[in-house]
Amino acid sequence: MAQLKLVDVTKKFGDVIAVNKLNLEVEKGECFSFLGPSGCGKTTTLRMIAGFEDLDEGELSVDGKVFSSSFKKYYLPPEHRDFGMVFQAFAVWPHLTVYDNVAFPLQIRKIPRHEIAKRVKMALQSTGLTHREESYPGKLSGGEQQRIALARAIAINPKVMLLDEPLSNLDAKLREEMRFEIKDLQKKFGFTIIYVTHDQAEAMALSDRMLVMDHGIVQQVGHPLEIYNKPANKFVFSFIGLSNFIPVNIEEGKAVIDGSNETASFEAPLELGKKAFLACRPSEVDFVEEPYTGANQLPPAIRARVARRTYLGDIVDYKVAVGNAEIRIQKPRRVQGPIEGSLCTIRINRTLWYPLE
Amino acid sequence: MRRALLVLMALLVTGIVPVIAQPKEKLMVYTSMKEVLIGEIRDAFTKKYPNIQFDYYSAGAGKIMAKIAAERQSGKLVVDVLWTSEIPDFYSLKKEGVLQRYESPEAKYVVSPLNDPDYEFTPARLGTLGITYNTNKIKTPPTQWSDLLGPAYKDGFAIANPALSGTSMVSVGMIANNLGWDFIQKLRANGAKMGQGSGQVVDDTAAGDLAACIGVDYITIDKIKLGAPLGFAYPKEMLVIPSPVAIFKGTPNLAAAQKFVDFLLSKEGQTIIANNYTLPVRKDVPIVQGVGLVAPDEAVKRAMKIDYLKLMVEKQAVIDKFTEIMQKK
Amino acid sequence: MADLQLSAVSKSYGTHRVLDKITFKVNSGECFTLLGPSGCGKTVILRLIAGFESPDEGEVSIGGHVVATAKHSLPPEERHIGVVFQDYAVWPHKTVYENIAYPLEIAKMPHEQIKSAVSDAIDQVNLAGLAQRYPYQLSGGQQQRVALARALVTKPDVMLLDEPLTNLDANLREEMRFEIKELQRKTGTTIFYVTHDQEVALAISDKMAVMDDKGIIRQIGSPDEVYERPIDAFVYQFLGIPNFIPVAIKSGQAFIDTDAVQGAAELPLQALADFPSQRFPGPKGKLACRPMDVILSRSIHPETMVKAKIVRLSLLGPIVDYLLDIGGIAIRAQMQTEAAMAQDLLIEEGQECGVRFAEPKWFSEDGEAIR
Amino acid sequence: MNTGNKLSTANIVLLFSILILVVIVAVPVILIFITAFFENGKFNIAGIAKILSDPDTYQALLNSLIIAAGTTLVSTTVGTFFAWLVARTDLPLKKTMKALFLVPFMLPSFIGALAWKVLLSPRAGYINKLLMAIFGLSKAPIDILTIGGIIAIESMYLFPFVFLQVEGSLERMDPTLEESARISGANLFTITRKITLPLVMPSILAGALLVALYSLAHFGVPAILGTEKGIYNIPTKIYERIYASGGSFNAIRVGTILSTILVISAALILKLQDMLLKKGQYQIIAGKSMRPMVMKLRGLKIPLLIISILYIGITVILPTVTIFLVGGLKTYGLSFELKNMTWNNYLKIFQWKMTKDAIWNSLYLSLGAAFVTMLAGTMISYVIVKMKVRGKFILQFLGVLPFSLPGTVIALGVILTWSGRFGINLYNTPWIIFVAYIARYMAFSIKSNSASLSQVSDSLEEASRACGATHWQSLKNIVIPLIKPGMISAFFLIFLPALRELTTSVLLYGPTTRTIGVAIYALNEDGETVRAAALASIALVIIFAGETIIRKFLARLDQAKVKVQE
Repeated sequence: MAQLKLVDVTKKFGDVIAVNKLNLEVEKGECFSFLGPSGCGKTTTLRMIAGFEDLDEGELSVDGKVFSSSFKKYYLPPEHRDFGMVFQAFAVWPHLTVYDNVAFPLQIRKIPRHEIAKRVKMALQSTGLTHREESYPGKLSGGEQQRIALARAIAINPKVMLLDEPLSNLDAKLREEMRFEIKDLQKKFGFTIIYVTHDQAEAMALSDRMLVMDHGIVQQVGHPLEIYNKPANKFVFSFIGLSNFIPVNIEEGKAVIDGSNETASFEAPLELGKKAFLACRPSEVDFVEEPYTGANQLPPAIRARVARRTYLGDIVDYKVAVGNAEIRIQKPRRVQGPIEGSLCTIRINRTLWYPLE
Repeated sequence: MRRALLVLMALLVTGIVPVIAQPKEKLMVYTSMKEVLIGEIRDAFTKKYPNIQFDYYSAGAGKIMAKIAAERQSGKLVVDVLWTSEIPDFYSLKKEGVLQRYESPEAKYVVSPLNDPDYEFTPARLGTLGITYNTNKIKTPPTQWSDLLGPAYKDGFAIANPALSGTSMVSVGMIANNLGWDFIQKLRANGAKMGQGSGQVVDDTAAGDLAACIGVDYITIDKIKLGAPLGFAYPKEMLVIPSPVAIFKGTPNLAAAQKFVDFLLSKEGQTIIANNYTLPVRKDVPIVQGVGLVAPDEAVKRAMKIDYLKLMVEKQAVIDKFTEIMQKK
Repeated sequence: MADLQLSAVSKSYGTHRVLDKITFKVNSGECFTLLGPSGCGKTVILRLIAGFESPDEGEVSIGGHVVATAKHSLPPEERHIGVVFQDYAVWPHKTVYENIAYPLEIAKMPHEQIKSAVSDAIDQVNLAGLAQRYPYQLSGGQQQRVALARALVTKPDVMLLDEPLTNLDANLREEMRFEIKELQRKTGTTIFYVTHDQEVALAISDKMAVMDDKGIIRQIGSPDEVYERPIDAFVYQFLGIPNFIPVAIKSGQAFIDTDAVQGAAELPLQALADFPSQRFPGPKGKLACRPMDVILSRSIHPETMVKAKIVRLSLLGPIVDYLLDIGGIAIRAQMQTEAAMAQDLLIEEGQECGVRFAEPKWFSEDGEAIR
Repeated sequence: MNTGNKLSTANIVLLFSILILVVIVAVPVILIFITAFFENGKFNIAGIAKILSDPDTYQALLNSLIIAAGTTLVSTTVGTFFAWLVARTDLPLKKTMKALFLVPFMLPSFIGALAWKVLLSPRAGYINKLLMAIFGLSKAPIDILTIGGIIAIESMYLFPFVFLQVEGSLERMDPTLEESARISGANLFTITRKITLPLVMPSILAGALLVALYSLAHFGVPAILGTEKGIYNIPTKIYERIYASGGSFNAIRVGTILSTILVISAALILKLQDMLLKKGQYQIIAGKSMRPMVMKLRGLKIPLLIISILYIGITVILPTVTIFLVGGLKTYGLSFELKNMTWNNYLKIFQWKMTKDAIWNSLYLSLGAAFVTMLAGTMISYVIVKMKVRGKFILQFLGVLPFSLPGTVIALGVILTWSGRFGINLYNTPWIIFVAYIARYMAFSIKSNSASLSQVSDSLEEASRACGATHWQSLKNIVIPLIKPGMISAFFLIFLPALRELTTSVLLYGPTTRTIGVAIYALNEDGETVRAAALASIALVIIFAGETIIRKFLARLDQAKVKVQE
């Protein structure tokens, strides 16, 4: 049985439908991310799970127990849901010490004092804050404040942990470090994570499964690799990493890049129509050294001109022109690539096809 | 923005410049007479002498003297003419030699219980104080001072603060002199208290906050005329306090000041005073009848006696003693 | 277009000496980046060049003219420079047009000329159609373009850019850096660019200087010079994710330094043909290798590889990131996702694999590069 | 941004700014201390001891402290409660109520006191009379002429200081701070107690500080309600001493010593606040804007709304109506029947020289002072916020000094400075009030202008310099246009309080330079109650009209500002 279950969950703000008929099941112990651009409804969904927003339609249940339901006209306030939650702006209480911050939810639950001390110690230890017990949050760095928030959330030993862009306010290095820490904490305590973010790398690095959302509608649910490899649509493809959308003309299942005089062609799926996009990642294009034959190789080798070559350290970034299309290519610097302005031959190793809107 | 600034600047200039610009003839009178009285005198005086810019400052005598003292301290005297009822101040000022001798041609008509032989000040009004009572609370008008010790006046009688009001200061001196401090002690024992200014005690009486007070004639009668539930009565021994007028020595506006003193003592000036329900200092000016006022010469006859020179010396002591009695629990 | 030169420029705030005898030269038409950690004094240098600060010692010259010495400093308005700030600094009370026209108005250019110059500049930064907008109606990227156009419109001798992309989001940053480069190519302006972001610096510079947190310039060179031939460990670690492995040299061979890493196995770093053992000043040093240069293999060939354990594998979209354990040392490795999948290298956590270091860099114990 | 050692514009501006503050602020304050502590060049400890051991002075100090403490306590409680009600509950008509709670700000407290005296003086008060008639009481049930009365009336009109601060901080507070408590399992009541209140404590204290400083040095209400019964606080004591003792210099000296006590008390209050805030300086403002949680009042909704409306009705409408009615009485003491009413008093206000003068004086003095103070404040703030020059800490110190200086103290300092001691004698001229207003409101102006200047990032000005504009051109074209809204709001922040000012001008007015406040006070003191009320009514009309126009105007500016800053 799924631990967290959402059935036809819908939320409106005035005329705007923030979340539209969302159905979802999250398994116990899973790390599940909501990924999408800002305003896509992911935070609203999280706030409905937390209980800060009521549902307009649908039902939400945890471990089979209904928490919110428009059918049964039932709503359990957030303070009775026993979730842990971490907010983007840390939301640690500046007037309480680190210890008191973490102890607060336990005090509310009227847990005996010695038990509180034990659990706070454990939570602080897990988050590496033991030496900060008596400090006030204002004196600590952003990363440490976010750790307080984490410690506070795990102190109650929640079954489900809700994280709302918890790393957005941290700098890049810390962000990278913290996402692994969160993952480690999960491994240690075994809670279920619902993680909201707009950063695809973060979502992919953390998640067992993830959900990509746009305009309040679920675009795709699945394992990160699955989503990376088989994006359900153009939006998911473009949101998940750097992307090339190459306009092609199709005739009888043969696709040729728009404006190019190539004789070589791609095999296109039949249902696309006359014009479509060929999508590929910059890392999925190779420079090939074999002589250009123009014959029907598969995948075809294509002639291109290097419009720009930018050295980025580990990676070299190329922009090559083919017909009316510009294609970004990224290769590790150890890969010998052509110089700017030269002609080259490329091969697109993996292609995805999307209709013209 | 720029236009708003211009308008502002214009306002500033028009506002402040007239105050600092010096017209040819100017006159500044400090007086304890109330706005109704001094306002009317100013109108008449300005009409007669349109070239004199007449300004006045009307406040309690205490404040006026404070202001004058501060002005003298700062070395820049604004006041030209002083007209209050706090006679000891005039003696003090005279003693300090800051008053200008001026024998007005009108001075010979003046009747008053007090006269300065050196003409450094001249009485310009005979102020009287009687018992102002609230007609809702006091049904039988008082006829003598001892009536105030009766139960009708219990916790309901007040005398204005002598530190603020000159008439009150002199009145307290007179009562202490004629009826004794004992009487004031007894008043206090009957719940009498010290009020604010001489106008406010009358207002408080009208409002019913007080049953009665020692009230200045014209202030009280003015309010009776406006319909206030007040009565006004004189005991046999009357409080008659001349209000002298004096010119300060060294004033740059001597001519205008003299014209003002002349006007004040003239039949015209005294008529305005009399019409405002107070007593003129001239016999040839009739008083308003039917409001309870007594004629000037009778008032002078019935007036309590006082030695102003002594009062000048004892002024602060009198104020202090009175205050002490009145604030006793 | 002009060159720019700083000679022995020093600057102190109170007793704190921020800059000590800084000297460098930017050639005419060059895009020169000053890269350094925040607080290292790089912005002070830019402000000295702009004229917002004056040097305590040394001199600054633009196009051969001395603009600042300790004694005399030309005010910024007389230096004919363009400045683009981190926070855009577009004037909120002026439209796009008014913002860009302002420097020309100050220069008392005739009205008609201003009009055409501004519309050229607007086209150049791809803001056509937005001339009458106010800054609050623009996105961050568009505001930054206004700032660029405003700085460019007077055809300044030198353009100074102070972290202009820091406040933009990642996608826009990646787009704008190409645009700035493009703009420089079109206009040929000399650019002095200050940043703490090594990716931007590498992407746009003709030449770059790397500054450390004490305000000392460690290395000046073209991006690939600096990246491929770092002068010391600081420059190396500042330009990307570093992996350092302590090494001990025994009889001309390099081993993982077991003294430095507790519990490390004594593993020989084999098959490092170009190992410069003779040039090492002492018995110890460091091997450095970028994550992308850590080559993984499912099968372990002991003669060419060391053994490693996969501690963590994270998929980051186009890149797969591995955390490896080599004899107790944590090492990061990265591969392009496609390559990893094609070569079946999405190795499960906990598994062992073989590791080879491609193009390693060597540093002495105190961090100097050994080449 | 200096360019060598010549006398640059920067240095000129700095010197000029220091000069203004020294002349306007520093010299008067120093003179007060000198006068208080030195007599004929000798340290005068005996004189001080004598004055301080005088039971009158001692009592006045005690009263000042009791009144300030009481007022602070009551205002803070009332202000915090209403702020919470408006910001954190589902009270109906919240927007309207928020606006209404700020209305008592407009009503000058001494006019309020005047009205309440008319309503609640022990025997004559209309309400007292009514209550006595209804319940057949022999004694008045409420006596407003007491310390309690003074506290009640001051609190009525000062609580918006707290309300504004607390409401603002509740509104800007990051809602996730409360949400995280909720998810921790706390209910709204616990959250309010343990999280919300402690977090807004700095704002509560800031508001309380304003009230305490204001009340400590407040003249109007104690003067109207207290002096009659011999209840003096320090400002009224200073006033009484100076006017009762014939204005000798000795009285001024007594005044300076009492002023010194006021300054020390104010400094202690500031210090206390500082200590209380020391560990509580935290940022609670959110980046993202979200709706804060709202407590459902349920059954209490309507009763609380009614209480709020009643509160406004009682504190604002009742006294205002009373003042207007009393102003229409033929003479004080009559009942409010049509036959007793007249327009005469209102007409007289525009005929009498004193009242005409007063209205005119107040208008141009407040306009002029606001204008000059705004400009000077802008310049000084510019030096403080934007310029890198040595010695600006002097400006910072001098600029905030008047903030803690009671109006009475400023008045005395101004008398000492501008009565010819330094060759300029402004005594008895409007200029002395003008100078005092500038001193008194400079801190407002600097605060407001500094706030708007610090929002103008340095790079905006530097960008202009880099574009070829000189320092002056940059100021004119970039900085001034950007801080214009701040300047204008500084102007009004000064103009409105100056228009109804009493505490300072009551010690400074001359024969022809009464302000509206002084005129109302003098009329009241002279027993011209109905005329005082009539003038007060007209003052209220002017103030309300001014406030309304300004609010509209500022709202428009605010919109423009939002546009500019978004």
